Amino acid sequence: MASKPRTLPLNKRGMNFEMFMWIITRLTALAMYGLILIAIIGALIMGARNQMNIADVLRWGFMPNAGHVQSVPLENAEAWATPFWRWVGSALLLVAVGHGVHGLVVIADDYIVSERGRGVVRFISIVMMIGMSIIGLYVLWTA
Amino acid sequence: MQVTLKIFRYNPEVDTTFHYESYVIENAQETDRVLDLLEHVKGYNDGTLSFRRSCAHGVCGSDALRINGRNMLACKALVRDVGEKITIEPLLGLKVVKDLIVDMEPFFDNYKKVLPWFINDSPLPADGRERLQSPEQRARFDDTTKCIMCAACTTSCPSFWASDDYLGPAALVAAHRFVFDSRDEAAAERMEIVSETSGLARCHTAFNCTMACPREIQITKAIGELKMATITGRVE
Amino acid sequence: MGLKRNVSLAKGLRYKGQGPMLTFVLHRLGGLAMGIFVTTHILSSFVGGDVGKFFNDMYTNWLFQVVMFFLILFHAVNGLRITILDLWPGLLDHTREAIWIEWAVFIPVYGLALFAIVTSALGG
Amino acid sequence: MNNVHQFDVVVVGAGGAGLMAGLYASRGAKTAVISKLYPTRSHTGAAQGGISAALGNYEEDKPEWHSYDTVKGSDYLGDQDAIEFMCNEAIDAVLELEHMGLPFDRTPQGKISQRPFGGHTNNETGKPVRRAAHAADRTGHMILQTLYQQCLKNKVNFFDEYQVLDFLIVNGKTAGVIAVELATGELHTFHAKSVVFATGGHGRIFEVTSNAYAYTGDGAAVLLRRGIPLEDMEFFQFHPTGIYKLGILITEGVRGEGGILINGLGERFMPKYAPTVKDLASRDVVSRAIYTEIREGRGVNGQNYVYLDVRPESVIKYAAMDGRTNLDGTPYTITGEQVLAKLPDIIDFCRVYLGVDPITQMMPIQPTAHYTMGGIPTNKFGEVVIDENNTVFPGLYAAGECACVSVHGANRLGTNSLLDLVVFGKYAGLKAAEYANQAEFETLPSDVESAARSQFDALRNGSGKENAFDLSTEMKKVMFEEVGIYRSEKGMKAAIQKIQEWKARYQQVKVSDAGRIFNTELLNAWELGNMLDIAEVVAECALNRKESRGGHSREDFPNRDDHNWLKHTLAWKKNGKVEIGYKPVVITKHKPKERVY
Repeated sequence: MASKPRTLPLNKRGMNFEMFMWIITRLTALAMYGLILIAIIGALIMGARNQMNIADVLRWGFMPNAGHVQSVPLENAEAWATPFWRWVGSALLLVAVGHGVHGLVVIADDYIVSERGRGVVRFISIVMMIGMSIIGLYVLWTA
Repeated sequence: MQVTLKIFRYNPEVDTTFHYESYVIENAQETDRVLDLLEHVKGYNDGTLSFRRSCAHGVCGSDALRINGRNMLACKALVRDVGEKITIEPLLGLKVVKDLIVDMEPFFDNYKKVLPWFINDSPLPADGRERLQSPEQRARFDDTTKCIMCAACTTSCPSFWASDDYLGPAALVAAHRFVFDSRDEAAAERMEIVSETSGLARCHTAFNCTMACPREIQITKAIGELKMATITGRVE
Repeated sequence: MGLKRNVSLAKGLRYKGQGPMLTFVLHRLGGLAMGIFVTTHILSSFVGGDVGKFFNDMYTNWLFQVVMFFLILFHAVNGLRITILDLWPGLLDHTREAIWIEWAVFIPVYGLALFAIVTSALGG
Repeated sequence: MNNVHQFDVVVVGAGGAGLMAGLYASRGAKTAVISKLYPTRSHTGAAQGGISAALGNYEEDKPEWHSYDTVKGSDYLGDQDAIEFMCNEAIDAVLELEHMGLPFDRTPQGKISQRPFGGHTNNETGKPVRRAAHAADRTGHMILQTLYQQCLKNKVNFFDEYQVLDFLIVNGKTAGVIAVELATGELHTFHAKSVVFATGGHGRIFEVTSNAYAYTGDGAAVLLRRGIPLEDMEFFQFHPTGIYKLGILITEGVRGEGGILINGLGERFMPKYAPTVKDLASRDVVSRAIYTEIREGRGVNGQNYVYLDVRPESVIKYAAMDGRTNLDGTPYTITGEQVLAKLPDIIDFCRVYLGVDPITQMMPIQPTAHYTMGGIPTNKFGEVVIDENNTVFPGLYAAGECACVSVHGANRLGTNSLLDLVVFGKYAGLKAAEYANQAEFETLPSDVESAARSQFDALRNGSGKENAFDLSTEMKKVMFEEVGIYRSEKGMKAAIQKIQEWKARYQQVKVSDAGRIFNTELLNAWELGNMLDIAEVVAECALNRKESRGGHSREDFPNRDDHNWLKHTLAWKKNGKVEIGYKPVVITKHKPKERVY
C-alpha cells in the first residue's frame, strides 16, 4: 500500500503570505487572550478587588495602560505604571494592531480582486499598522 | 392543501429587470417536492417558466435553487418541510440567464482551476492490477467524493457573493478529494493553487456551505483541513 | 444578456444562513467596530486636548458601552471558537454544538458586563 | 450557417458511455462531446450497487462464470459472443477505472472491494460470489465524476447544454448532427466523420420510473426517424420496489433483511404468487404480483401502491411464520438498530421523501420502470448495424443504455449496466476515431438544418388546442398500465390506438414560450415527440412478441417459446408505420434451458 511520506516539504505546501497571516491571526488571537488574562490576574493581585469596579478591571484587561486607571482612586498608583505593565501593554498593542489590520485586509480582499487593488490595500495597511503602532506606543509610554 | 409559490421571473428577451410572480396550487400534497410544484406551474400556469432539472432525487445536482431564502435542491425540498408559502429564487452570485436558470460557467471554471482530476505519473503496478490503498486511506477523503457539483455551497458563501474570483467551496472540496487521496501525486501543485489569495484565505468559516450541501458533506471541515495542510504540510 | 451578477450587501444578509452565518456577520461587524474604536481612541489619546477629550468622553457613555461591549465580547468569544476549530479541523464536525456552547458562554459574561455598566450608569 | 463546427468524431451524450467514448476518441481524433445536460448531471450518477468484473479479490471468480450468469439472466436472448467479450473485458475495464483514480472501496489488503449481487454465482457450487466492485453505494456517481475529470484532463471539447435534434446522412454515410444551443436557441451544425450516440434510455415514457427527466429516448428517436432500426424494444426492466409516486428505488436488500409486502387489506400477498420463496421471488415475479394486487383494487386506500414493511416486529412475526432461522438454528430476529445499520440510504430516502421512518412505519411502494434493455442495434465494437445481416452503417456508433449490443437480452443482470457503458463506450470511441482517420468528410447540403428547424417550427405554430403536459401525463399512465409489467393483446392494442390519437393531438400542441433563450418548454415538447415515437415502437414490438421472456410478461402467452421466439426483434419506422423484422440470437456455448434460481 502506498506508504510514501505524505508530508509536503515547506516550500510545496502552499505556505504563502495569505496562509502565514491566516495562522498568525489565530495565534495572535490566542496571544491576546493570554495577555488579557495576565493583565486581569495582575490587577487582582494588585488589589483591584477592593479598589475597582468590573468596568475598570475590564478596561485595564483590554489594555493594561496606566491611563486607563487614572480615574480610579488607587492606593498605590505606582504599581500600575511599572515598565512591566508598559511592556505587557506594548505587546498587546502590537499583537492587536497586527490582528486587526490583517482583519481589515481580509475584508478588503473579499471585495477587491485585482492584483493592483490588493497591492494598494496592502500598502495602506502596512502604513496604517506602523503608524498606529508608533502612536500607540508613544501614548503607552508617556501616559 | 393549498400552496402559494412566489417565483422569481426574468425573461431576458422581454424584461429589463426581474419581478416575482405568484401561483396558487390547489391540490398539493405534503409530500410533494418543490420540483413537482414547479413542473405543475410549468405544465398548467405558465409554460415559459424555465428551470433545470434531471434526476429528481438528489443525485444529479441540476435543480439547486434558493427556496425560502436558503439554498437547497428543489427535488429534496418537500412541502412538508418548507411550508405552504414558498419563495423560489435563483442561486445568488451567478448571473441569471432566465427565470431560475443561472450561468454555471464561472462555477465550473473555478472547479477546473484546482486540477480536479487524478494525477499519478508513476508506473502502474507491474501486474497491471489496481494501485493498493488501505480502507483507512480510502476513508480519508470519502466525504468529499460525494460532491454532485450542484453549486448550492458556492452560491451560499458570503465570500463568493463578494467576488466570484473566490474559488468557492465546491472547487476546494474537489481539491480536498485529490489532495488527501494517497494514490494522487499532485498535492503540491494543488496546494499552491488553493492557497492563492482567491483560495483558502477567502473562507471565513461562515458555514453556509455545509448547511446548504444536499449531500451533507462537511465542507467547512474539508476546507479547514486544506488550510492546516498549508501550515503542517500533512496531506494524509 | 441576462441580469448582472449583483449580490448587494442587503441581498446577502437576507440569505437565511441561520446561526453560523449570524456569528460570521457579528464577528465581522465587531471587528470593524473595534478597528474604528481602537484607532480613534489611540488617536484621540495622542492628540489630547478638546478633540481627544470629546472622543474619549464619548466612550464613557453607557449606551455606547452596551453596544461596544456586545461587539467586543462577541468577537472575543467567537474568535476563540473559530481559532479552536481552525487549529483542530476535525472539530468542525461539531460547529453547531460549538456555536451553542459559544452562546452559553457569551450570554452570562455579557450579562455580567451589562449589569455592571447599567448599575454604574444608574448609580453614579 | 454561421454555427458550423467540424470535428472528426462527435459524441452525443455525456453519461458514462459518452464520456468513455469521448475520452478514447479524443486520443486519436479531433472530438467533441455534446450533451443536453452538464456531463455531471447524467443519469449514470444515479447508479448505486457496483460494476461487475471477475477480479476475484475475495474468492475465486472467472469471466466464464460471469458470462454464463449474464446469459442466464438475459433469459438466453443475449448474444453470447458479445457477452463473452464484455465479461472478458470487464477486468481490465474496472482496473482501468481504478488507474484513472476512481475511489473504489478497498479490501483489508488494499485491493478493490467487491460485494455479492443478485445472479452472480460460482458456477461450480452455485453459491453467490462477490463480483460487484463498488464505491460505497455511489459507484455510478464515482464513474461519472472520474470519467468527466479525465475528459477535462485530456481537454476534450465539451458542448454542454446542446440538444441534438437530427442526424445527418450524406451518400449513405454519417455526416454529422444538428444541435440547438439551449442558452441561445441557435442551431449548430456539427460536421463530423463519425458520430457516437450515447443518449441513454427512455424510462420517462412510463408514469412511475427511477429514471431522470432527461431519459426521453432522444438519440434512439432521432435515429429512428432517419431510418435506423431499433432492437428488442419490448424488453424493459421494472423494479418491484420503488417509492410511491417518485419511483426512487428501494433495494431488494430490504426484503433480504426480512421485509414483507402488505396490500391495502393488511394482508401479506406474496405467498399467493410465490408459495416457496414468497417476498424474495425474482424481480419480475414480485413486480407482477404487486401490480396484480393494485389492479384488483387491493392497493392501499384504493390507490396504486402497497406497503413494504421492515418494522422489526413485523419482520420477526412473519419470519416465525415462515420458520426462518439464523445460521445456528435460532429463530430469526432483527432490531431497529440493525435495520438502520444495514439500510442507511433507504432509510434516508424514506425520511426525506415520505417523512416515513421505516423502523416504525411501513413504506408505500410500487413497481418502477428502471432500465431499457433494447435500443440502437450495434455489434460488440459499438458499430451500429442496420439489418438482419448486421450490415454496419458507416461512421455511426452507439453505446450505453441507448444501444442494444445485445448483452442484456430480455433481462439485465444487476451491475452489468455500468460494465456495459464502460466497455462498449470505450470501443465505440476507439472505432469511431479509427474510422474517422481513414474517412473523408461528406459534403453537407445547403439546407442541412431544415429538418430540425421544421420540427421546432411545427411546435411553435401549433393550434394550441392541446396541452403537452396533459398529453405526456396521459401517455405515461397508459404506457405504465398497458405496456408495463403485465401486457396483454387487448391492452396493448388499446394503447397503440391511443398512441395514434396522441400523435394526432401532438400536432395540435403549441409552445407558449416564443423566446429563444433556454426555451425549456419547446425542448420538453420536442422530447414528448420522441417519447411518443419510442412508445409506439415499444408497444408495437411488445404486441408482436407472443411469449413471455425476462422483462416482457404477457398474460395471454405466459411461457417462454424458444421454438418461435428465440430471436431479436428489429423495428423500423417506415411511412409512418412500425415495420418489424428479426435477427438471430448468437448462441455459442450455452444452449437455452429453463431459467430457475
